[in-house]
Formats: sequence, structure tokens, C-alpha cells
Amino acid sequence: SDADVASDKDKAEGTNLKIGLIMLQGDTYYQGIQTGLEAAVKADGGSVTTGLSNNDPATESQVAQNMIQSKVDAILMQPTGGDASIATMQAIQKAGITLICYGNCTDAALEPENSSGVIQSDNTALGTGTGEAAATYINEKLGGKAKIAILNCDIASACKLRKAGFKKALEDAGIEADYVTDQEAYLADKSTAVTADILTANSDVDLIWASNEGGTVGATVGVKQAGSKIPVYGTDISVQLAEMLLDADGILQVTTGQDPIKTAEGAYEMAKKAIAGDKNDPFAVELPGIVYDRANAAGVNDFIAASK
Amino acid sequence: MAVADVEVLQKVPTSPLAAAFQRAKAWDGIGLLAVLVLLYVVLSLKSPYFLTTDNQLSILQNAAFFGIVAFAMTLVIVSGEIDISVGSMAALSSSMLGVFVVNHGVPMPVAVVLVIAAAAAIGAGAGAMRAYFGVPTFIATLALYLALKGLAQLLTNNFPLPIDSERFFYWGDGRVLGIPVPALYLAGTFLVLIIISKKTVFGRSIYAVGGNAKAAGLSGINVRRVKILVMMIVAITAAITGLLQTALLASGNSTIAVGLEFDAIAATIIGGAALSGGKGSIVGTVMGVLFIAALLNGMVLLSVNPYAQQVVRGAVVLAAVLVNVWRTRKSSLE
Amino acid sequence: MAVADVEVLQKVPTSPLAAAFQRAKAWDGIGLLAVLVLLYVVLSLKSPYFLTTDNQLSILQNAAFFGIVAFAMTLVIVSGEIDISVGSMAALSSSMLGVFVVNHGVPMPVAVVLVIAAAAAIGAGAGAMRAYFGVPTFIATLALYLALKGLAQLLTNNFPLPIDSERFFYWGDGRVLGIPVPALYLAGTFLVLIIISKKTVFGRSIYAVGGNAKAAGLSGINVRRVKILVMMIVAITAAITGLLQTALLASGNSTIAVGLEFDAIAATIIGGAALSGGKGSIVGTVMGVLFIAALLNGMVLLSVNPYAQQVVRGAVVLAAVLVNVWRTRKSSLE
Amino acid sequence: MDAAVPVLDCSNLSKSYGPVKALIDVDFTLQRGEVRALLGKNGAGKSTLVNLISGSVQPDDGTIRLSGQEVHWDGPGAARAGGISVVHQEFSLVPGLTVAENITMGRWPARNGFINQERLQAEAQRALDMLGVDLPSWQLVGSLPIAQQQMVEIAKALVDDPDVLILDEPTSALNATEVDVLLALIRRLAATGVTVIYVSHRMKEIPQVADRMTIMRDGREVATLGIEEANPERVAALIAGEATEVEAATFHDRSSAPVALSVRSLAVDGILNDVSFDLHQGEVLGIAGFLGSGRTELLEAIFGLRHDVSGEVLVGGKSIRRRKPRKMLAQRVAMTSEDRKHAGIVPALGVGENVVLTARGRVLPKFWLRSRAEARLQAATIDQLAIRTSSPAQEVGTLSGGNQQKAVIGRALAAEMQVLLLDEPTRGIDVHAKTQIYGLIRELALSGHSSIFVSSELEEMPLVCDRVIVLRAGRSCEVLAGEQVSAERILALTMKEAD
Ligand SMILES: Nc1ncnc2c1ncn2[C@@H]1O[C@H](COP(=O)(O)OP(=O)(O)OP(=O)(O)O)[C@@H](O)[C@H]1O
Ligand SMILES: Nc1ncnc2c1ncn2[C@@H]1O[C@H](COP(=O)(O)OP(=O)(O)OP(=O)(O)O)[C@@H](O)[C@H]1O
Ligand SMILES: [Mg+2]
Ligand SMILES: [Mg+2]
Repeated sequence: SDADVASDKDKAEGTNLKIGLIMLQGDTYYQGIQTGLEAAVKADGGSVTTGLSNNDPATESQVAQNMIQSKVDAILMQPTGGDASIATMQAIQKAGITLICYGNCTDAALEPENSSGVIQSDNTALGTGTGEAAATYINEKLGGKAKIAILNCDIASACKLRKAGFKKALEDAGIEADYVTDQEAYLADKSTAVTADILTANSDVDLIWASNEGGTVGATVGVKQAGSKIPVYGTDISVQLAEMLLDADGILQVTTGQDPIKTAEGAYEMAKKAIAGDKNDPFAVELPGIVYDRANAAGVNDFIAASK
Repeated sequence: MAVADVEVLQKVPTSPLAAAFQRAKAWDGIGLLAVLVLLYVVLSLKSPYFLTTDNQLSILQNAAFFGIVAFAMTLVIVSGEIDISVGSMAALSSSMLGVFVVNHGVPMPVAVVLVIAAAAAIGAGAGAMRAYFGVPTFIATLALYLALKGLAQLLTNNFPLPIDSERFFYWGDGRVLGIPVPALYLAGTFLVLIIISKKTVFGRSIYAVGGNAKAAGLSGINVRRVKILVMMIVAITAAITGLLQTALLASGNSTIAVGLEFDAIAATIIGGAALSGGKGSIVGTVMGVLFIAALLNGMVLLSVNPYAQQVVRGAVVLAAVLVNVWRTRKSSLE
Repeated sequence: MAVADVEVLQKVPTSPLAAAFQRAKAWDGIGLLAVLVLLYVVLSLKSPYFLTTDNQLSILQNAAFFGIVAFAMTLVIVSGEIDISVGSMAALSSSMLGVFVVNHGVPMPVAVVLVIAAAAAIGAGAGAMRAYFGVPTFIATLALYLALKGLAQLLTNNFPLPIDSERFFYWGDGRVLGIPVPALYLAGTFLVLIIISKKTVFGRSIYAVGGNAKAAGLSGINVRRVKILVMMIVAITAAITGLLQTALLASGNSTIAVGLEFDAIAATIIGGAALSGGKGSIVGTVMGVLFIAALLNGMVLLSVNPYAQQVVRGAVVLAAVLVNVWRTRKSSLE
Repeated sequence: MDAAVPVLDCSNLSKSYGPVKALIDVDFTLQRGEVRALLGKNGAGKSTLVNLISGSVQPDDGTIRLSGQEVHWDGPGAARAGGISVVHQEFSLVPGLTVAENITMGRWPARNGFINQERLQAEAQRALDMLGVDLPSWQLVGSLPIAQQQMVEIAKALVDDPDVLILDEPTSALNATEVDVLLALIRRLAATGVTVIYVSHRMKEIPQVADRMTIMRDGREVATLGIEEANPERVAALIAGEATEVEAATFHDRSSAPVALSVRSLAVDGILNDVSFDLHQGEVLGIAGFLGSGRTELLEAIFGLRHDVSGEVLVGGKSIRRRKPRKMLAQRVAMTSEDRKHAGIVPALGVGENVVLTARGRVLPKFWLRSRAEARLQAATIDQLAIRTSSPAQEVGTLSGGNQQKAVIGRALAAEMQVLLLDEPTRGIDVHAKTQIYGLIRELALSGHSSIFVSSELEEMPLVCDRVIVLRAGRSCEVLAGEQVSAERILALTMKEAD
């Protein structure tokens, strides 16, 4: 079965393709990418091979090597970092395999010679989306001044963009922000402990911003557990986060989610086009983030319904 | 060999009291206690929040999430074995609970029992591999470290599974008389395991097996059973840790407890246990646990750069071990 | 004690030829070789791409990124020690190179020498802690595992540092006579280390020290120097791995080589080395390295779910070790 | 002979380990209150027989009857409950447990799994009283001297009033007085009806304690004799399978030969105190003394293994300061440890490799191995010492004790060492192998090597030594030379009250 090679006709029509998918790690977002892609590819009679880089460019290069050897028609790859992954991306192209960059493509990964197409959430916008909501809150409730604690996931380059986006949104809204601490916390259990410690050391913190799903869950749980009411602004969406947005405790306020299914489908379409010999135009697509707000329960409920 | 011992030979103490006194004087833990006190003094001076009741309780709660395992790990290390799969085991337990409760509608108490039983079986399996086939536990649990984590991700597809049960959450973030429930678990595990280690036949057998497995076997101690049981106990504590985390986070997660094995082993070693077996105590491990928990808490309170935190952590583990080695030093090589 | 020999004692002396034959028959690696061949047969049947020259070269290239370290790790394990900090060491080396070349404009060859010297010094430090203070290398390198990784991140702020040097990239992805350069490094390291281990006084001393450190010391072997040197060698191979990765990725990275220690140790153990020291061979490790590399490659070729890959990996490590233990089994507990 | 049912009756016991037949069709019958000595070379099957009787190994074939009942032990615990206790050849104590816990190990009195400390202490005390020794029962065993540990070991076997007590080489770590205490105790126990199996290589002890003796060879029982029928020559012949001759050394007066090594006012705090002597070229100097008199420490102090030493050591007239093994080896002084297993051989390496460990970098090249030269040296040494091995590649751990010891001594010879410090080179090896070691040491002396010979078996001294120094209270006291060297004299002097 996997020995089957797509015929020229298949390639032209985009059927029976063998697609390689490289993800950073396992989490809700990538799960969405994987399911979305598998559904779309299967509908065309193709197959998907998935690999994890675990955020390690070296592992990424090895996974890519192995996929090249298994003669996939295209590789959809979320690079561990634009610059860190450049050599791997070039190696894939050199092997004559179509490459689409998805999810987070920065720096060199944005160059047209390094891939056949780029589709990603606008990570800066993921930060800005939440940042704007936070700015509104600060302006209305805190008189435009706030002490803010950040839980970062800077090990991934996308997170740095999110942070920049968040800060920029506050700056644009004229907020006088004091970032009292910026701690690494992107796994749910670790973030809970870190949040508790932050609240102890900075009892005057006005709000917390967390840069990914695990961090947002941990921050919300940590605040609740400390018996505090400090609002949490988050990033990413999952069923659990959606339920937290609906929770009466009123801790998690707003989070900006990506749309993994759309990203996956879009990337696949771009791959098909490139395989068929067409140029992708536009070369780079940016998908907006979706802002989920406690104030808009309907939108949150829609997400939950769609996830079940 | 050690000169001190020869002296002891010359004037063997003549009463149990004198012996007890001598032992206290030579207590290996004294160096560690001094280091711990020093850490507390430094952190108290550096941060006004450190010594507050709230913060100390918070340290205890966070300590629970690796301390419960550390106590059991002490028994494992005293028996001459090791378990580096505890983090993956905790993640698997959390995932299993999520899958049982959320996907299959299993009632919570049943699910909890199932998860703990599964963990016990896996732990016993690793112990049995050691006991019956001589596969070193380092290797067996290295393999489990990968396999269990993979299994957890496979089960949940790496989605967190939100659990909806206020009663259950209580175990993660409730309080009894103002004390966080996980801290109570920590204390409970401490009590149970210290009684086991000091007062029961099984507990003393662990020291016998770790000190001289052959002799223990010849005396009629069931060495295999001891090895299997300690591996089972540590797996159960890993599962309990996973369940407490699940209750705290209100969801079954395959991403939790990364590096749990590091903290649990480090606490045990800092507490004075020897990797070669036969030596170590749960009281020592308590200090090791508090040491690490206070250090992690203190570094966040002081907003230390997270990367630098890692460096400090590594350096401090090394320093603590050096202090210990220094005090109990027999002879280095040659 | 061993059985065969008592018989031999009865009817001494057999001819050297017969003895050689007996040894070949009893060669511990034979079981592993069979397993490796089996894996190759299965993967060849399952995937038409597996046995192509290109794919085999690609396996070799990927094997290089943990095999170079695995060969040195074999010496470490034979000497009775272990190093679990190699992944962090590789990450630190890559980061240092990036910082030297990109941030400080140090010429590449100088930077490479500096990085390797630093790694050697750190490795020798861990060895010295063992040799002079009796700190087990498991503990010392556990601490380094954290500290070096933290240092790498601190140095680079966790940003990749793109390096611009075509000459340098060649070391990562160039080819000589069609063979990838890292694979040549793998072969080179194999040759150097097998010659060291079989043909030099130092190499044989590693076996003596791991087999019985006390006896080795009384025989006039410098036990401390041996321990320090093996730790230094493995640190150097970790640095080389980090540099090759840097060349391949064209940037200094603090996030590379996660889990390198796992693969290196697993390959060594699969290759038949005993954690207790004194036993193991680089030839065995070659098979362990090929086994893991072929397995990882095969699973991607067969589109195995990445989480299931972890499970398979764990299970297979365990199985390979069981086969080994089975063959060389002396007696289990009791 | 006796109408009573024998306490222990083994018939047709066989046990194989793979191709090795460790025990073949052994019949073994014991009467109540009998003390039976069990003799045989290393590997003759003594320990295996003991292991079968005590349940730690299962027989392949044959039956064991205890007081007429056929028994099948499924482990050592069962055998002990059935009334059979063993003091094993290898130490079986746990250093991290107390004396009392060790004595009662494996049968700690407990209810619901909880240990009853009072009963535990009482039981341990009772066993210690039975043994007639005074040991602190709360002390950690790891902190006791070896001889006291051995007493704990024996108390451990006595704690559950065995019908059959098996002692597998219990005296190899005891000195003469302690041996006497032990032998008296055994007689006392036998008088109360306990049956004792006594395994030993020390011929001298046998007539003092045993009623009868069983001699084993190559896994078979070759003879069972009453003690009165056993004269030493006959026993030795039965053990070895051929008559072995033990001839006393002809005394060489080397006092005019140049001094190879001299020791001046050597002291180790609390153990040695002003020890001085000269070792001449071609001389074998015995060091006699109690167990614990510091003989091992003396050798360690000379060889640079201790850091708490004062005094002077001269080799060839040159004072060697800051001694350490490598420095001493450079002066051609080598030491072999009393602990062959843990500090002598490297078990997993071949015999040949073991033999050249010291030679490498000294008489063999420093960096590269020269395989030819190496093989030649290995073969020559194996040949010179007549080490019985199938090939130089055979793992040394699989050889018999005597051959292992030869390999350890061979290591020094291959490296062309001139002065040998031999600590208990004959410990735990059989009569035949001992004779070979004696011969070897004498031969080396003739070829100009000097040796210091430490042994707890005083009878050996006259067989090997030209001169004997008696160590007492940490001082080098009397010197015996030539005809004066006799076991009785040495014993008397070691026991003399400290002045
Ligand atoms: N566990 C075992 N595995 C393999 N062979 C063994 C084992 N135990 C004993 N043997 C072999 O069985 C034979 C008898 O050994 P045993 O230990 O009974 O001898 P012994 O008479 O007690 O010798 P020693 O005087 O050295 O104690 C020897 O050849 C020995 O190598
Ligand atoms: N490992 C040890 N721990 C504590 N004390 C020891 C140790 N080894 C020796 N000693 C003590 O040091 C002193 C000298 O012992 P040493 O072993 O040198 O005596 P020895 O005459 O060589 O006797 P042996 O027959 O045991 O070799 C004794 O008091 C002994 O109990
Ligand atoms: Mg024996
Ligand atoms: Mg001695």
C-alpha cells in the first residue's frame, strides 16, 4: 500500500498522494492539524505519515530524512524555527519533494525559495487579539496602568511573536504596563506551581497573560487555587479552556485560538497545487486568530459543539 | 579503611544510650540539615514573601507533586534499584483516568481504582523483570519511560480530557484546616512509608536486600518479592501523583509530570541515600524534598531568569551531594 | 563459577583453534546479530524503500548523530560509570559555537577548538568529581544535564544563531564518494575507539578498572586517570555531535539533541554492555546503533503513528535487552 | 552403627550446573550429636552438598531425610524452619542493619508484619549468650571488626536452635584464640545433641573437633573415616587423589645479603606503633600475629595504601616518601591483597590479561599493546606458575581459587617485581594448591626475590619462611629465624601478654 507511488495523473489531479506531516509536539493544536489533514487527504485517496520533532531541529532533520526516504510527495512542516530549520527545508526541496510551511514560519522559512507555500496563523495577531481585550480591561477598570505577569513558552519561536504581539497591543492602546515577571511555563502542571509562586511574590499583580494552552490552563488553575480573582488572559483554545471561559469563577477572560483545521486544509491544498506544477499565489497565507471571550458565551459554545 | 571505625572498635560503647548518642553525632543528615537551614535563611532575607504561612503551604503543596514519589523512590534506591519511568507513569495515569471517566463514563471511584491497579501491575512487571530475568531496573524503566509516555499520548491523542467533578477537584486543590490536600497526602505518604521502613519486616527487608541481597536470600528473605514490591509501591505513588495533578488541573493530561524522575531521584540522593543500595532514609529524603521545593519556589519569587534557574538547580544538586559525600566519605578511589 | 571451565580443567589443554571456535560459538553478540538481521528482513519485506542504498546511507547519517556518542558511552559504561548529560553537552556545544562565531566573530576553526576544549574540561570535571570525591557519575551528570542545558539557553536566549559558512556546512551534509560526512565521522570514531579499546594500554585499563577497580589500583593502573579520561572522551564526542548538528542545521541551537543520552545508552546496553562495568564492546554497540537507527527509520517508512513509535521503541529496547540477558544469563536473584 | 534413626540421611544426591557435575550420587548420613568434618579440594563439592542440605539449591536427583522424614526444601527459609542452619562460606551479613537484626534476619518476630523489637532483642541476646560472646546488639554490623562479624554470623545460625548446624569454613577469618573458643562451643553444642557439619581446609582443627570426617573429591564422596583412623598423610592423599608431599623449607640465612626493603618506626595511629625490620634479598620473611594485630595494615602502609602513616620505608636503601602503589611498583615492590575476589583478580578478563596488568607500561610498552610480546609474556607466566587454564583468554573468575591466586602472584612476576608483599596468599585454597604456592614462594626466593608472607595459619610459617617477625600490640616484637620457626613458638609469642 505505502509502496504505491502516485502516478503522474494522480499528481496532476491531486489524488492518492502520500503526505508527510512534521509537527513540533503533541498538543491540542497539532491534534487538530493531524485530524484535519488526515480527513482531507483520505478523501482524495491518499495517506499521511506523521512525525514529531519535539522542538528539536536535529530530530526534525532526521524525521525529514526518513520521510524523504519513504518517497512522500509532499511534506507539510512546522519548522522548529525559521533559521534553525532552514537546512532541513532545503534538503527536502533538494530531494525533489514539495514543501509547505505551516503553523509558524518566520525568518528564512518565509523566503519563497525555501518552500512552495506558507500558511500560518498570524502569531503576532494571536498575541494582539488577547492584548486588545486586555487593554480594554485595563483602560476601563485599572485606569490605564497595570502590573502584568507573563507565562512564556519562549522555547518555541512562535511564542516570542505572540509575546511581542501582546505587548504591542497594550502599547498601541497607550497602556502603562509593568511586566513584573516573565517566567517559562508552558506545561499545565508546571505553570500551576509557577503561578502560585508568582502570586505570592507579587500580590499586587493585576493580570496574568499566558502564551499557550498549557500555560493558560496552569495560570487559571493556579489563580483559582490561590483563592485569588486576578484575571487571566490566554492563548490557544481547547475544550478545557472553553469550559474555563464559561466557568462562573470568572478567572479566564479571553483567549485567542488558532484554527488548526483550516490551516491543515489550506496547507494540503497548497501542496496539491505545487505538486501539479502550479505556483501558489499568494505564496504566503496568514490566518487570523479567533478571539474567544467570556463576554461572548455563544462563540465559546460553538467551539465546544464543533469539537464534539 | 576508615580510621574512625578502628577507633570505634577500640572503645565499643557500653550502653544503648551511648550508642544512640554516638549515632546522633555521626548522623549523616546533619550536613544536609545545615544546608537546608542556610537555604531558608538566605531566601527569607532575599524575599519578604518567602517565610509567610501561605508561601510555606504553597511550597508544601508543590513539594507533594514530587515528594510522594520521592519517598517511595527512597525505598527503591535503598533496595538497590531505581525507577526512571515515574514521570511517564504519572502522565499515563492521568490519561487513563481521563479516558475512563470522559470517554467511557466509568464512575470516578472505579476509575481511580483501575488506574492504581494498572500502575501497580506495571511497576510489579518491571520488578519481576529484575527479579526473574536480571534485567537492571535502570534499563527496564528506561524502556518504560518511553513506552508509557507514548501510551499516554496514544490513549488521549494528546488532547487534555476535561473532567467534570467538583468532588474530585477537591483532592487537587481543596484544603483541610487550611492545609492543601496534596500536602496532606505528602504527610500521609511520609507516615506510611516511614512506618513501613522502620517498623515492619518488609521495611527492614528492603535494607537487608539492598545491603546484601545474597545474604538476605540465604536468610530466607524473599528477595524477589521485596524487589517487586518496592517497584510496585513507587509505581503506585507515581499514579497517585498523576491523579492529584489531574484533580488540580481538572483534566486528564498526557503532558504532565515531565522530569518527575529527576526531582524524585535528586531529593533522595540529596537526602543521603546511596545509589548502590542499603543506605538511605525517608527522613533524609524529606529534607531533600523540602530543599528542592524551597529552591524552586525561591527562584520564582526572586524572578530568576528561567534558564539560569536550571543552571542553579543543577549546581545546587551537585553541591548538596558533595556536602553529603564529604561528610560520609569513606575513601575515594585507589 | 563458570561451568564450562571446570570441564576444561579436567581435560586441559585444548588446541588454540578449538578454543577460538568455542569462543565464537559462545560470542555474546550472536543473539543480537540475529535480532538485527531479523529487523532488516522484516523492514525490507514491509517497505520497498528500506533496502535502497540511499536509505541505508540515510540511516548511517542519522545513526551518526547518536552513534558517535554511543561508542564513547560504551567505554564509559565499561569503566563502570555513566554519562546522562551528553544531550545537554551537545546543545551547549552548538550554542557556544553559535555565540563564538556569530556574536563574537571568532574564526570557525578557533571556535571549534574552543568548544571541544570546553567540553573536554567539563567532562574531565565530572570524572574528577567521581575520582577524587566519590560522587557517582550518575549524580554528577544528572546535575550537568540540567545545568548545561540551562547554560545553553542562557547563552543563546534560546534563539537559533544562523551561521554563514558553506565550508562548515559541508561537515553536516556534504558527501565524500557518495557517503554522507557524518557517516564518515561515525566510521572514524568507531575506528579510533575500537583501536583505543583493543590496542592500547589505556583501553585495556578501562576494562580492568570497570571489572575490579580495587584490583586495578593495586596493579598500578591509574584508576583516577582512566575514569577522568573516559568521561572526557564521551564529552568530546558529545561536542562533536553538537558541532555536526550545527553544521547540518546551519545554526547554533540550544534545543538540539534532546534524548541523545537515551539513544546512546540504549545502543550500548542493547550491544551487550553491563551497567555494572567491566563488560561490553564497541562492536556490540555498532549493532545496537544500527538497530535503533534502522528501527526509527523503518517506523517512519511504515507511517507508524508517532506516539505508537515511542511505545514500539520502548518495547523493542526491552526485548533486545531481554534477548541479551537471556543469552548471557548467569543467574538471576537468590 | 547406631540403631537410632539418623538425624540426616542423604542418599544419591546429584547436582549439575550445566555440564559440570558438582555432586554425583553422594550418600551422607549423620547421627544425632555427631560432629562431622567435610574435607576436599576447592571445587570438590562441599559447598554444593551444604547448599542442597540447607535448601538454597535444589538437588537434581536423590533424597534428603530429616529424622526419617523425606523433605523437599523450596528455599533456605524452609530448611531453617525444619531445623537446619548454616554459616556460609561467604559473609552473609548486612552492614546497615544492627547486630540483633542480623542475627534474627529472615525470621524477625512480627505480628501483622510489624516487628516486635523486644522479642527481637531477646532472641538475639539468647543466641549471643549461647555463643558465650559479648557483643553490643544495637551496633550496626558494618562498624564491627571482621572477627566480631564472624561471631554474629555464627550467632545467626544458632538463633533458632538448629538440629543440624552447618559451618562452611567458619575459621578462615578467626585467629587462634577465637578458633579455640569456636571449637569448644561446637563440642558443647554437640554434647547437647546438635549435629554439626564442619567444612574446613585447616587440617589441624579437625581432630580437635570432629568425630568423623567425610572426604570429597570431584563431586563424589571418596571416604568417611573415624577421626582415629585418619592420619594426615592418608587424608591428604584422599583429598588430592594422589600423595602430596609437603616438605619444610630449608632455611637460608640471608642476613648478609643486601637489604631489599627496610621499614623504620612505621606507625599507624591506633594500630601500628614503631614497627621496624629489614627484608634481605632472597629472603622470605613471615609476619605473624593475631587477627587484628595489624598485619594487613602494615603491608598497606608499606605499599602506600594508607595516608595516616608515619615512619620510613626504604627500598634498596632509598627512602620512599609519599608512597602510593604506582610509586612502589616503580621500585619493583608489589602487593597481593588478602581479598582475592574484591582486590585481586579482574574476574571478567582473561587469565592472560590479568597476568600482564602490571607489566603493561612497565616491562611492556607504555602506550600501544604489542600483541606478540604480550602473548609471549602471558604464556611464559602461565607456564612458569603452572596455572591450569584452557587458554590465556579464559576468564580468570572461572578458575579455581588456587589458580586465581597464582594469577595474582603471576601479575607481579610478569612485571619483574623484586619484592612481594603477600597478604594471606593461601586463604581459602585447597591443600594441593597451597603446596604449590609454598613451592612457588621458595623458588622465587632462590631466584633472588624477597617476600613478606602474612598468614593466619601458623603451621605454614615453618614451611615457607626463613625468618618470622611476631607482631604484637602494634609493635614488631620477637624475631625467629631458622630452626626457631615453629608453629608452637609463634603461637606462644603472639599470645604473650603485652609488655
Ligand atoms: N552456582 C553455580 N553455578 C555453576 N557452577 C557451580 C555453582 N556452584 C558451584 N559450582 C561448581 O560446582 C563445583 C563444586 O563447587 P563447590 O562450591 O561445592 O566446591 P567446594 O568444595 O565448596 O569448594 P571450596 O573449597 O572452594 O569452597 C565446582 O566445580 C563449582 O565451580
Ligand atoms: N574494614 C575495617 N573496618 C574497621 N576496622 C578494621 C577494618 N579492617 C581492619 N580493621 C581493624 O584494624 C586492626 C588491624 O586489622 P588487620 O586487618 O590489619 O589485621 P590483620 O592482622 O591483617 O588480620 P586479618 O587476618 O584480618 O588480615 C584491627 O583492629 C581490625 O579490627
Ligand atoms: Mg565451598
Ligand atoms: Mg589481614
